[in-house]
Formats: sequence, C-alpha cells, structure tokens
Amino acid sequence: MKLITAVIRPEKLPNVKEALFKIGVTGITLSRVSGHGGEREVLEHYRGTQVRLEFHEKVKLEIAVSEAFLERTVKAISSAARSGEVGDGKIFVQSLEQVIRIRTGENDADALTPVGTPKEGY
Amino acid sequence: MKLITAVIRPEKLPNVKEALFKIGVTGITLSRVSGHGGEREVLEHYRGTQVRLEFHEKVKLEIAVSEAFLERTVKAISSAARSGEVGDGKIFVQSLEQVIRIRTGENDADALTPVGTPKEGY
Amino acid sequence: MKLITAVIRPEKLPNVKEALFKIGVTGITLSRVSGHGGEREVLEHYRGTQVRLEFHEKVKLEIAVSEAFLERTVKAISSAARSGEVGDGKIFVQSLEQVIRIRTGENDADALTPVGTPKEGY
Amino acid sequence: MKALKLALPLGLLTLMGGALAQTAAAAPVIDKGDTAFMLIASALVLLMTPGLAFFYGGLARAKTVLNTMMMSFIAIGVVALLWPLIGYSIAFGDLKNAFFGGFDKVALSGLTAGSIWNNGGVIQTTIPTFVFMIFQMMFAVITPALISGALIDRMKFGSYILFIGLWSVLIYAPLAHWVWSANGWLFARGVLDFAGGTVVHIAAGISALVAVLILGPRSSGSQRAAVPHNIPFVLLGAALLWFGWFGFNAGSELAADGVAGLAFINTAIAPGVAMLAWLLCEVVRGQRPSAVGAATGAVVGLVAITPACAYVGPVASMAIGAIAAVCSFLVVQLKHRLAADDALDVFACHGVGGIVGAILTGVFADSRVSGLTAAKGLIDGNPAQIVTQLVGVGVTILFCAVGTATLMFIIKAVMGVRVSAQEESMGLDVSSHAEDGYNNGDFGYATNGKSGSIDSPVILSANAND
Amino acid sequence: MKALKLALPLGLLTLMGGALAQTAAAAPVIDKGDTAFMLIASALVLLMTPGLAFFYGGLARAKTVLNTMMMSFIAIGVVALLWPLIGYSIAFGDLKNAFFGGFDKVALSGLTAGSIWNNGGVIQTTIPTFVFMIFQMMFAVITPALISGALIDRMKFGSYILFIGLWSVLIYAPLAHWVWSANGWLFARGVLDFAGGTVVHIAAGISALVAVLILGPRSSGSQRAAVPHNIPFVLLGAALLWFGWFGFNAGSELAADGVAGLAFINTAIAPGVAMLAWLLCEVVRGQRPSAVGAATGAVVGLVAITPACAYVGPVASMAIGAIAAVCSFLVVQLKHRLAADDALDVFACHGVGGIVGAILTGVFADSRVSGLTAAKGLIDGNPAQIVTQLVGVGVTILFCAVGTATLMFIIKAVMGVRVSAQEESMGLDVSSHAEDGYNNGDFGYATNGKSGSIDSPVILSANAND
Amino acid sequence: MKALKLALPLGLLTLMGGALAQTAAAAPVIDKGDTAFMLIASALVLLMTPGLAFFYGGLARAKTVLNTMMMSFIAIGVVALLWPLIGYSIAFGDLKNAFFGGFDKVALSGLTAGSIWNNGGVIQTTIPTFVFMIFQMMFAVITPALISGALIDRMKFGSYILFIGLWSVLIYAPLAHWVWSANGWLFARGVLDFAGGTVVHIAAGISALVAVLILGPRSSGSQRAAVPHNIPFVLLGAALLWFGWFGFNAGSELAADGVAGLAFINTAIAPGVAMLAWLLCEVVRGQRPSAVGAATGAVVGLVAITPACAYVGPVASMAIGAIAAVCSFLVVQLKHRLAADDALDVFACHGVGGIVGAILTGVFADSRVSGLTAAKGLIDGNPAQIVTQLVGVGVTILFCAVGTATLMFIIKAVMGVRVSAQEESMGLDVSSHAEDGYNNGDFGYATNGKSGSIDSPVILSANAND
Ligand SMILES: Nc1ncnc2c1ncn2[C@@H]1O[C@H](COP(=O)(O)OP(=O)(O)O)[C@@H](O)[C@H]1O
Ligand SMILES: Nc1ncnc2c1ncn2[C@@H]1O[C@H](COP(=O)(O)OP(=O)(O)O)[C@@H](O)[C@H]1O
Ligand SMILES: Nc1ncnc2c1ncn2[C@@H]1O[C@H](COP(=O)(O)OP(=O)(O)O)[C@@H](O)[C@H]1O
Repeated sequence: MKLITAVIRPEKLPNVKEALFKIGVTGITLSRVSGHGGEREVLEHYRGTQVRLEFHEKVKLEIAVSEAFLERTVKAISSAARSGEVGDGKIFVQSLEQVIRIRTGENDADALTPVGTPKEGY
Repeated sequence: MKLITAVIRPEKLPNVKEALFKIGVTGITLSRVSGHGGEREVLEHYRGTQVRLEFHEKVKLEIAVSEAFLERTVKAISSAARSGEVGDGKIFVQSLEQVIRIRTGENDADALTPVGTPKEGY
Repeated sequence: MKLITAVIRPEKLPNVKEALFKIGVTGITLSRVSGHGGEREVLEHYRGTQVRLEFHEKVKLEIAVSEAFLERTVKAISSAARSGEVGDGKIFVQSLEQVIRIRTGENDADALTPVGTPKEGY
Repeated sequence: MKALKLALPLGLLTLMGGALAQTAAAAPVIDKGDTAFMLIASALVLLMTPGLAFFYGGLARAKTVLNTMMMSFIAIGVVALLWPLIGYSIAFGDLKNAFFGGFDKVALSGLTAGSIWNNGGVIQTTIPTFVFMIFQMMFAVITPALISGALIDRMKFGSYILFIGLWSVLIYAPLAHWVWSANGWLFARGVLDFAGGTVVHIAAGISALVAVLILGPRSSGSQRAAVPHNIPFVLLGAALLWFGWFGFNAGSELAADGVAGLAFINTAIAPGVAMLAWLLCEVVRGQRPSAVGAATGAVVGLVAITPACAYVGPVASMAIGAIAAVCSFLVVQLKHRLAADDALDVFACHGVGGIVGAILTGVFADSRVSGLTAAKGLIDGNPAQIVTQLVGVGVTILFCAVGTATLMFIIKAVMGVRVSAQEESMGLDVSSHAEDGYNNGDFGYATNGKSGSIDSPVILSANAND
Repeated sequence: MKALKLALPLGLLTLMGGALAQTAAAAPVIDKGDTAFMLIASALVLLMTPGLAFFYGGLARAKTVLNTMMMSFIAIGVVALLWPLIGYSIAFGDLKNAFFGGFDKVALSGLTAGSIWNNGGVIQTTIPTFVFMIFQMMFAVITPALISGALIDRMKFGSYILFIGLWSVLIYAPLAHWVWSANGWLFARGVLDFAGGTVVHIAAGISALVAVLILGPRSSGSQRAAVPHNIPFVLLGAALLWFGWFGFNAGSELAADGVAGLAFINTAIAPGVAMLAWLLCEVVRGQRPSAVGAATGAVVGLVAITPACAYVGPVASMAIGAIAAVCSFLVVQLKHRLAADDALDVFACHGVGGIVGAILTGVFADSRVSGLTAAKGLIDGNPAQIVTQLVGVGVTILFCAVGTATLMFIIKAVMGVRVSAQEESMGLDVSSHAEDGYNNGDFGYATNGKSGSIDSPVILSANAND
Repeated sequence: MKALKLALPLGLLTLMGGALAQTAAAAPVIDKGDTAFMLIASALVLLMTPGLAFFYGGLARAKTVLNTMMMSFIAIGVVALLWPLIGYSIAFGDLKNAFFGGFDKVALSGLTAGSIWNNGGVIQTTIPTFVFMIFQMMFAVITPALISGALIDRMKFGSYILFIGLWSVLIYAPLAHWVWSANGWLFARGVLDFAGGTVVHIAAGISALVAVLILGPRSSGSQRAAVPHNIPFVLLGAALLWFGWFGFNAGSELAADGVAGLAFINTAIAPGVAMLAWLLCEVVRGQRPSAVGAATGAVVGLVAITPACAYVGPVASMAIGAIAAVCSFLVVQLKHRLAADDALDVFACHGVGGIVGAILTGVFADSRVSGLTAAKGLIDGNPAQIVTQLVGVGVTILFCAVGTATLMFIIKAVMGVRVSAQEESMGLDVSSHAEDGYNNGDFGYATNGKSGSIDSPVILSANAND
C-alpha cells in the first residue's frame, strides 16, 4: 500500500475532490497547511510596519491506497489541481507498511475498502 | 523505528491519550484534520443555500516508536478510539529511517526516550 | 529522496527558516500542531475549573529533499531550532518513493528544483 | 421603579427630584426629559440580551456557541410576542388584586400614544405608557435569557422556547406584579427592590438551579472540554451588559433626576470594586487574576447592586460589590460538589449575587443620601428592613423553585427536554441549528438549494456516494 | 420625521405630543429633552453602520471580511465629507422646488449653534439645526452602506467609493427631499414613510439589485464557498443594528413624546415576531431554526416596520413583522433562480422588506392609536392610502433603478468595476487592502518598513530568493 | 465642559443655550433634559474603555489579547475605587487653590441625590452633582487605559495596576483641576480644551512614550510577530470608541443644547475626514488602503477634534481631521527610528493627534459659529490664542513626562516592571492570567479543581508523568 500526500491550492480542492470521487477514492484526510516554494511573497502593511507573507495557504491531502490505485489517483489529483501557475503544489508517494481500520480492527487492504462496497480494495 | 499515524474522532482523544500514557507512550504530535470516508454528509442551511459538509472533524496523531512498542501502541489506540460506528478512523504505520532529538542531537531510539527515563526505548 | 518532518517550537521558526534558505532549501510545507513530550503541563483556571494544557503549540515542517541535501538540511534545522530546554522537538526522516510537481507533471528530483534554478536538485 | 412606588405605603403621592409636584388635580403631562431618558434606557436594556448572548457564548465551547447565543436571542422574539399580548397585563394590568394584574390590558388594548403611565391612577409618572411598557418588556426579555446559561449544551431548543414562554407569563409576570405594582403584596410589605434583584436575578438564579436538576448534567465529555472558547467575546458581553445595566438600574427611577444619578453611579462603582475583589480572591487562592474572573466579578457586582442602587451611598456600594464578589467566588469554587450541573454558573452569579444584594439593601439603604425616606436600612436606624428583605428573598425562591419545577416536569413529560447523546456529542450548533459558528469555507460545498444541479458535487460511482 | 411633516398637508402647524403648541408668534426655543433624545438617537444611528459591517462581515468569507466591513466603514468617511458639503443642502435646503433643495446650505453655510430647525420656516421643531443635520447624515451614511452587501467579493474598492459618493449626492439626497422635505413632491402626495422605508430600504434594495446586474456574479468558486465565516459576528451586527434602529425609528419623530414611544415599541415588537416567523418558515421547510435565520428575520422585521412604526398599533406591528418575514424568506429561497448574484440578499431583505412594509403601512396605519390624524390606512377607513403607498414605492423603484444603472455604467466605462479574477480568488482582503482579517502571527514577518535591514529575513542565495 | 467654564473669565454667569438664565437668586433646579443627556453620555463614555480594549486587543497578538484587554478593563475597576474615594476631590473639590482641589469631597462626603453641581458655587449647572462626578469618572477611567497600548506584551500586570492607580490620582486628577476647574490655573490662563485634548490625549500620549522608555522594548521575537491578530476586533473597538466619543465630546457641554449639537457634528465630521485622509496617505505611499488604517485615522480624527469640537465650524473640523491624520501618519512611519517601542502607537495617535488638535483649536475657534464669545482663534481675529494653546500643551507635556517618569522609576525599584523573558515568549495571557484567549477545547482537560479525582487524567506510569 502507498500513502499519497498532496499539497494543493485551496481553490482547487473542489475539483480534486470530484476527480477523486469519480475514480472511486473516498477515503481522504485533509489539513490546512502553509507552503513555501517558488511563489512570490505577499506584502501586507499594518500602520508603519511591512509584513512579508512568505508562506501561502495550501491544503494537504493524505490518501492511503492499494498499489493498484496508485497511478490513477496520482493522475487524478495532478490533473485536477493544475492551474499552470507557480504554486500548484507537489505530490509525495511513500510506502505504507500497515493500515488498520479502527472500527473493525481490519488490516491492510481490507481497511481501505469503504463501507458497503465489498469490492477489491483500491 | 516506525511512525504511527492515527486519524481518530476528536471526542475519543481523551481516551486515546490515557491509553497511550498507560503503556508509557508520551511523545505525541497532534493536529486537527478533516476526514472523508464512509460517514454520512452533514447538511447545513444558510438562508437559501444548502451546504454539504462532506468532511468531518478528526484528530491526527503522529507517534514515533521503536519496533518493540509498535504493536502495543497500535492496539492501545485502536481499542481506545473505537466507538463501533462508521467514522472511527484509521491507523497507518510507516517505517522511519532516522529520528533526531533537536535538544541534544541524539539519534534514533535514544531520541525516543523521554526525559529522565533512561530505560529501553519504546 | 527523503521526506524530513520536523516538529519545532513556534518561536524558533524564523531562525529555522533563515537557516534553510541559507543552504538553499526553499520548498517547505508548514503546519500548526500540538505536541506532547517531556515538557511541563501548563495550568489554567476558569472560574472554579482547573484546566491542564498537556499539549504545547508546535510547528511541523515537511521538506522533501534529494539524498544529497539530507544531512545539511537536518543539521540546519537541528541547530537553528535548538534552545536546549525540554520541548525543542524532533526530526523524522522517511524515504520517499516518488515526488510529482503538479504544475508540470515533472517527476522525482526534477520536481524538487525550484523555479528558474536549473541546477542540480538538492 | 421603586423610588416611585415607595412613596405609596407612606401615602405620599409627591415624587422625588424636582418639578414633579403635580397633585392629582393638575392634568398630567409628558416630560420630554424623562421620556428621552426612558426611551434610551429601554434601548440600553434591550442591548443587554445580546450582551448576555456574548457573555454566555464566549464561555461556551465553539461547537455550541450558536445554540448558547440563540437561547438569549430567541428570548427577545418570544417575549416581544407574549409580553404585549398577555404578560404586561398580568404584571401591570388593573389593580383588582395583590397577586396578578388581570386581563384588561391584553394585547395592550386601549393604550394610545397619548397615554401616560400611572399604574391604574395610583402613581403618576411623566412618561408615556408605551414607554413604560417597553422598558418593562426588556426586563421580561432578559430574565428568562439569564436562565439559559445553566442549560446549555444539552437542552432541546423547542423545549427551551416553550419553557421560557411559559415561564415569562406564569412566573415572571406575576412576580413583577407582586414586587413592583402599586398593589402587589410584596410591594405593600415594604420589600425594597429598586431594579430587580429579586424579580430578575434571584428568580433567574433559582430557576436555573431547579431546571438543571431536572434536565440533568452534561455528558462527562462536554463537561470536561468546557473551556471558554472565546474570552474576548466574554469581555464584550460583560461590557454590553454593564453598558445596558445603566439603563436597567437608573432607568428604574422612570425619571432623569438625582435619584437616577445615584442609581447610575452605584452601577459604575459596585461592579468596578467587585471586579477587583474577584481578582483578589483568585490571587489569594494562588491563581492568576483572570479575564474571565474580571468579567464575572463585574457581572456579580452589577447583580448585587441592582436592588440597592438608588438607596445606598457610594461607599456602601463598594462594600456591596466586594461582599457579593467574595460570596459568589466561594460558591463557584464549590460548584463541583453540587449535584446540579449549572454550566455557566447562573446560580452562583445571579442567585447568590441577587440574594446578597437583596439582604445588603436592608443593611445599607440610607435615606440621608438618597432622600427616599421610605428606604431606610440598618445603618439608617431601621434593622427591621433586613427581615423584610429576607421575606422578599424567601418568597421569590419558593415561588420560582416550585414554578420552574412544575413547568420543567410538564415539558419533560410532554416533549422531552434533552437532545440525544449523539446530538450532544456533535455539539448543538450542528445538531439543533444545522450551522457551524465559524467556517473557513474551503472544505464545505454550498449547493444553492438545488441538489443534483450542475453546481452540486458530481458523484458518479455508487461506492463514492456515502 | 413624518409625524411632523404630516401636519403640513392639513395646514396644521401644531405638533404632536404635549407642550409644543407654540404658534408662529412665540419665539421658538430649544427643548432640552427633545435635544437630548435626538443627540443620543443620532449616536445610535451612527452605530448602525458598524453594526451592518459586522452583519455583512460575519456572513462573508474569512478572506473577504475586511473588504466587506470596509465597504460599510468607508461610507461614514465619504458621507461625513459630502453630506455637510452638499448632500444636506440638496435634501433640506431652501424650498424653491419640489425636486431638490438647492444650494443655499452648501457647506452648512449660515448655520450656528443657535439655529433651530424649521425646514425653511414651514415646520417648527424644538431641536438645533445641527442636530437635525447630523441625524439626517447618519441616514445618508447607512443607506449606501446597505447596498454594499450585494457587491462584496469582487468590486474594486476605488470604484465602490466613487459609486457611493455619487449615489449619496445624486440619488439619496434628492429622494430624501421628495419624501421628507416640507415641499417634496412625494410628501405632498401624502406618501407615509415615517422613518425611511422607501428612501432608505427600498432605495438600497433596488439599487443593490441593479448594481449587481451590471457588476456581474462572483466567480463560481467564491459563490460555492460562500458560507458565513463567523456567525457570532452576524448576531453582533444584528444586535447593534437593532439597538441603533431605536434611534432611527423613534428618533424620526424628532421629539421625545408618545409618538416616539409608539415608534419605539413597534421597533421592538415587529422584529421580534419576524424573527419567530423566519425560524418557523425554516422549520416548516424541514430545516433547523438557524442563528443566521434569526438574525435575518429580525433585520427584515426592522426594515418592514420602518415606514409604519409611528402609525400602527402593536398587534398590527406583529402582523407586519410576520408577513414581511415570510415574503422575504420566500424570495431568499428563490434567489438562485435570479440572474443577479446579490451576495448577501440585500434585495430580498431590504428591497422586499421595504416594499412589504410600505404597502402594509397603507393597510394598518391607525390614527386611533397614534393620534396622527393624517395617517390613516385601510383599517382606519382609508383604503386609498394603499394606492398612495404604491405610488411612493413605484417612484422610488424607478428612480433608483435608473439612477443606479446610469452611475454604474459610467463608472464601469471610466475605471472599471471589477477586480481581476486572480484578485478575486486571492480574496479581496489581501488583494485590495493588503491585510488579513485574522493572523496567528507565527508564519509572517514584520519588517519594520526597512527592507534589507537587519531585522528582515536574511536571504543569501539567489535560488532561495523567489 | 469648557463652554460653561469659559463664561467665567469674562465674569458671566449666564450660560449658553436657551432657558438657563437663572441668576444666583433663583434656586437652581435640575433640568430633566440635561440630566437625561448627561446620564446617557456617561454610559457612552464608559463604553469607550471596552471599545479601547477591543481596538488594542485586536491589534495585539493572539497570545497577548487577554492581557491587552485586561489592561483596559482593570482601569474601570481601579478608577471606580479611587475616583470616588479621592480623585474627584483632588480634581473638583473646594476651590482653595489653583493647583489641586483639596480633600473636602473625599469619599464623596456630603453629596446627596439632591445636590446640583455648581463647582463650589461659581458655575451653576442644571445636573445633579452625582451625574457630574460619574461623567468625570469615565474620563478618569479611559485616560490611563489609553496609555496601556504602549506597554503591552511585557509589563507586569501588578505593576501596571499600581501605575495606573497612582497615575490617575497624582497626575490625572491635578491636571483635570488645572484645566477644567473654575479656579484651575490653566483654565484661568484661557487655555481652550473643550473635552480633553490636553488632559486626556496629550497626557496619555506623552505618558505612554515616557513609560516605554523606562519599561524597555519588547523582545525582538514579539516585535517581529506583531501583526494584528483580529482586525474585525480593531474595527469593533474603533466603532465603540467613536460611538462613546459622542458622549465624551458633546457631553462635555453638560447640557443638551446647540453647543452640544455643534460638538456632536464635529465629532462625526472630523474623524470621517481623517479616515479618508489616512487612507489617502497609504495610497500615496504606494500601499493599499487598509482597514487598520481606516480605524486608526478615525481615532486620530476623534482625538484631534476633542479640544476643538464645540468651538469650530464644520469645514474647520474637516481641516483639523485631515491635518491631524497626515501628521499622525507621518509619525507612525517614522516610529521605527525611535528608541521607544510604543507597541500600539499611543504617542503617534493620542500624543500627536492631541497636540495638533490643541494647536488648531487656537487657529480655528470661531465664536461666530459656536456663539461662545470667549473662544476665538486666529480665524476669528485672535491669533494670541495659539500661544495660549501652546502654553497648555507645553505644561501638560512637562508635567506628564516628569510625573510618569517618577512613578515608573519608583515602581521599577520597588517591584519591577517587566515579566521574565520566558513569560514574554510564552505570551502574557498564559503567563500573567493563566488563560488562553481562544480555545478549541479538544486538546485540554478541565479537571474540576479536584486534582487526582476520578475526572482528571489517569496517569499511571512514572515515566509518563512529566
Ligand atoms: N521540497 C518540498 N518539500 C515540501 N513541500 C514542498 C516542497 N516543494 C514545494 N512544496 C510545497 O508545494 C507548494 C508549491 O510549490 P511551489 O514551488 O511554490 O510551486 P510549483 O510546485 O508550482 O513549482 C509549496 O507551497 C509547498 O507547500
Ligand atoms: N484511504 C484513506 N486514506 C486516508 N485517510 C483515510 C482513508 N480512509 C479513511 N480515512 C480517514 O479515516 C476517517 C474515518 O474513515 P471512515 O471510512 O469514515 O470510517 P471507518 O474507518 O469507520 O470505515 C476518515 O474521515 C478519514 O479521515
Ligand atoms: N515519539 C514521538 N513521536 C512524535 N512526536 C514526538 C515524539 N516525541 C516528541 N515528539 C514531539 O516533539 C516535541 C518535543 O518533545 P519533548 O519530548 O517535549 O522534548 P525533547 O525533544 O526536547 O525531549 C513534542 O511536543 C512532540 O510534538
């Protein structure tokens, strides 16, 4: 199994979500992060003080998938999140040794199958 | 060493915390995340607009442990976080190549031993 | 490639940032986390109720680097984030199988090179 | 409005403060100055209820902030409907008996813009009856809202609405008649309550305590996490309460005169000193002086000075503020020993503060400062007043306890009073109001009310659907 | 200010409410009570604009909260400059014609602290002219600010400032003359608008609708994410609006008397009932009673009672509140069918509420309660008033629609009205004001204005630099 | 209160504005209109201090928001204790000398609800003495609170309390005597300061500057991160300040008349124009017009118009607002060159705004508008007034600088003035108040005060314990 971590623009989240749902990926964990990369700094002014915002708001998605789903998931995210401007973000792939579904104690690929879909893990 | 990442319900956090402390795990990093899985959407209404909350509030725990502690930690989390309803969350286990304690520069298992407890790493 | 995850004190962030920029690391993803380790609890009081803050505010940095950059990055963080007091935090290193730059679809080390710097990946 | 009414038992119809010595013979006229004052005072008292919403809302958790605030706001709606229709008539209608005012003023029948309030001909004021009615309505709004602080985090919103509606008509209105109407029996008994220590604060504090006993405690989870989510809101609420309280206390004189001035200065002094006293208590106990403590102390001082404000001098006012703060502080420390889970300390603040204030009114009332000869306490040579005050306190406690228990039991039987455990753990904002107090907007979808339309999330595969 | 003016068509110069029966012979004097009331009422009306800023700001997203709030705040600045310089003169200057007031009062020339307002000698009040001027200014401030709710999330801030400046001088001021000046043509026509149902609310609602048609809808992204970011702020805003509205409505009597009292009580009752009605609508539709709904309902009730407040009795006031809430609720449900992207429902709340209120004034005005014999509606035997009200509504709609469209087209041509798509997606707080509403401070650097100084981030290597 | 006092040097006891021409022979009576106005004005001024708490609190960082707000709130407590006990007597006690008022009014001895304020028999007003006392108290509350903005993020809370307590008694009260009491020496000198430009704003601004020089700058870490954490709170604070300022300025007339009306309109106009001027400065410097800028500009305009408000016409008022905003803006840009770390620009806003306003009062005071013949400035043919104003400014600066320095050095010697570096880096909310401004509640544990009880976290193994 793999853990896919994607850092994307917040405004692209709806697109990415739809793209993931279309290919059948519904297990997602999201968080709000700040990213620094090639984007220009934003300047703010408060009274006599200048403030540089070197970090931009991003959304991080963490998705555990079975090997079989890896490529299509990466592709889905990557095309749905692209604007073509600097700052679109990155996708990281790591290997995952074990997954446990807390509710049932199920292990590994079984744990990745959503409720009521006794299909092959994705 | 392993990195355990658990996504749980916020209301189960106190239980999980106690369970971890009981088995001697005290190094924990927490964050607030939003999870999407098998749970039902929540509908909200604001004037004429319907809002679907497709994501539910969750808490993510990241815990680095030595091999020896892996199983009991996973078990502790898994039983303390269980409600039996859809949405209880997942536990992910990844291998960890290196751990450095910033304060001392110590490496690996040493870095996982809490202050004042020169016992075997956990 | 490696994924470096560092949990540091918020007040040390400016130092760490400078240290990273100096060695040429500009791709960073930050988030706000709460950490529990060896630090003392903070007590708060609200009317008749005592509240224990067992968790302390920390900042988590995630940085993907090529092998070549690993050591100097870890060193930079570790020395810039050190105060010598309990609670300075930890650095975790994991292996990273794949990195994709969303904007271009580039893969692996290429994806780690910032805009306009066609030098060796770091 | 006690300054006016006190005149009565002594058979005096002349009023305090200046130009008001009309006899019954002279046609009563509206005084523009008094009317201006009472109009603005009424607006100030209205603002107290949103102030309370912030005071309570800031103390609540983020996931129940809206429910907590709505419990105050809805009181404006409910009482704005019921008070003109029936509550006012029960409280200030015809003077046939000592226990309630009757039905002649139902739906404000007969009142016009030209009516001047005279409490059935017994007391002549110089303000329009409409203005008196609305000033009183603002009191009737905030009193049940005060109770809500005890009930947050687990009460059904519908049951709460029913409860405060019935409470305001069946408990508040009669009590207001007893204490403030020219023929009310507690009024006749000589109980001193200038601006509502008994009718408002003891009534709310006791009712809160009784109501939570029937409602039951919060789940241990929500109790554990019960840390104020936004303390600046608590301070905002305290500030708006204090600001409005000037209308509440000084306005109770129904005229812009020196007695109103005395009521006003005490409404500034007592809570200021109570704030200091509360912080000192914290320091003495080894804690830090806290913002929640400052806000709480000020509110307790405001509560305690309410019955006394026009009767006592400024130094006595300092004493009342300090004593009430210490008493209330001690009760708050002990609250975890109580069976009742009074979430935001309504009893400890309003109940205790009100009782202390009512009794100390009997101690410190001083006609040499106020000029109100009927209002003498211990220090002015009338120790018997303390007994009278105790009677007032006792009757109020009894009536409110029995009345509230009855209402709560009936509502519990008819429709239930608690949300389900699951709704409680979700937080009442989402479960009772389908809203979140704070949104960052990125993770949710607005679907324009058209489910399945082109704007809504496209969900194609079956297994993605739940 | 209608109670005063209504006297005119009937040739009566005597005023309502008591001691004001001076004939033209007696030297007019300032009444301290009335002046006290109007000074405070003016302060209350000022507070409505920040209240609106919170009402709108809370409903907006976190990344446009400042821009949304600034659209209200800047209106205070713009109108505080333009109203004394020119707007006041256009609205209340000499009485040469029925369509605008002239230029004799430009820069308030000739006014002194001793001037008493008498609308060119026709109507004698007992308040200083300065006080009348500032009370009116507060109305001129909030009216364009109301429009802003429709325009948020995409309008250029500079264009907005130009728009409201021109709007307040060229549209608001003449309209105020028509409806409220002693020789205004709608006033002469007998249109009843006590406190600004037409001039303020219909004008703002219609202008908002027309302006967004020209401005265009928000990007689908910002529309989708348009969930209120801070509902306690919405409640705070509603509370401050309500509080200020007492000054707005009761103050429009320009005197502290029984008519002001009637206006005041209706300003409490109608919105209270409207709040309940809105929540009931939500429940009937199968939703939960929401905090945003309660706030919206109360505001709609306030809007609807504005033209009627001093003319109708309390039960009629309940009816007006309830009917307006239901109408407005229905329009809000349908809003997604409209082409116009009226972001915060300015039309549905102020337009619809204002129209319903104006018409119902013609139905419920009842001189038996108010004592204002010139203000009779259907239930007081004067069905023709409804037609008169419809004329007022129609003229206002027409004038504002044409005027707003003209202004917007000109500004669009001259300097554009929309920010770029990229600025819109960043959020206007950062792109138009270079500020974030909320900061946690850890991730940003304050550089003391000295770039490159020792305090600023040390950036050494070239490839780290952008 | 200058309109009243100015009458004196000219030997006139007749007061402005209408019906008040009683000679000493006629028994003084309370005017209901004036009293109504002053009661509400006092409430408005009280609200300014919480307004300030939000203005400052929003500009502070999230981890020091409570400490910042408490520095304002505690001023209410401290001064509510000290002003009635001693401060009032020093400022407005018997008239034996020109430098302080004496001790005859200690603990308000001798005052009753019937007392009418006449400043020792020299000036006859028509309001109760209690009302005058409390109106003045509200000024004494906010002035030291203003200073706190400079001191945030590092001052010991206990030392701060001691400082403002001493400051209010030893610096504020005498200064108030000099400028506002009938025999104060600056008053006799003819210094024009209607509502407190010198006594309140210059005093606070200078004291802030001197105090921070002794306190020392914040750590570079907190200075760096010093970005406003909640700008809507800044706007809320500015709005409440502005709202309250109407009471502050117009109330200083102590009567509801045309002069109060003039003071009121200038209190709306000058800050409105100052807001625009500040935003224009930002744009001229190539920045964006910001919300913090709008709020700051408005406050600076309010400060600058304070001494002048009842003396100048509306166009002069615009000029004062604009000039003060530009001056203050420039000083803010230069602040990083100063050694003093005046965290929230108290000197740049209140000091500079106050000085500019005081001097411009000497330029623009115009008796042809105000009717106050003793208040003539340059444009009214009295250039000498500018010199008089400069004397007033100079004396205030000198007295406050020396006085504040003395107090701070003593307190520093006795108990220290700064928290430890570690406490500063934790943030003063946790370290001085053991509270967090905002909590989400999930990560902390409430333990009901019973440590070790069944509700507290079960911690079993030793190595888990710290
Ligand atoms: N090496 C990295 N490690 C971790 N996060 C990174 C790294 N490089 C980029 N990111 C994340 O991706 C985001 C976008 O990267 P950026 O370099 O700005 O744009 P692009 O990927 O289009 O070149 C950054 O804001 C940051 O959150
Ligand atoms: N494949 C996945 N990748 C990442 N996070 C997941 C995945 N599946 C579930 N989660 C996280 O776990 C939470 C609970 O999962 P859910 O499917 O709702 O319940 P259950 O595990 O009980 O079937 C989700 O809200 C999400 O945060
Ligand atoms: N085993 C661990 N797994 C995950 N995070 C850890 C672990 N140990 C420590 N941390 C993180 O590092 C922070 C600092 O650790 P702590 O033990 O307090 O100090 P130190 O590293 O100086 O001994 C903690 O607050 C926590 O966020």
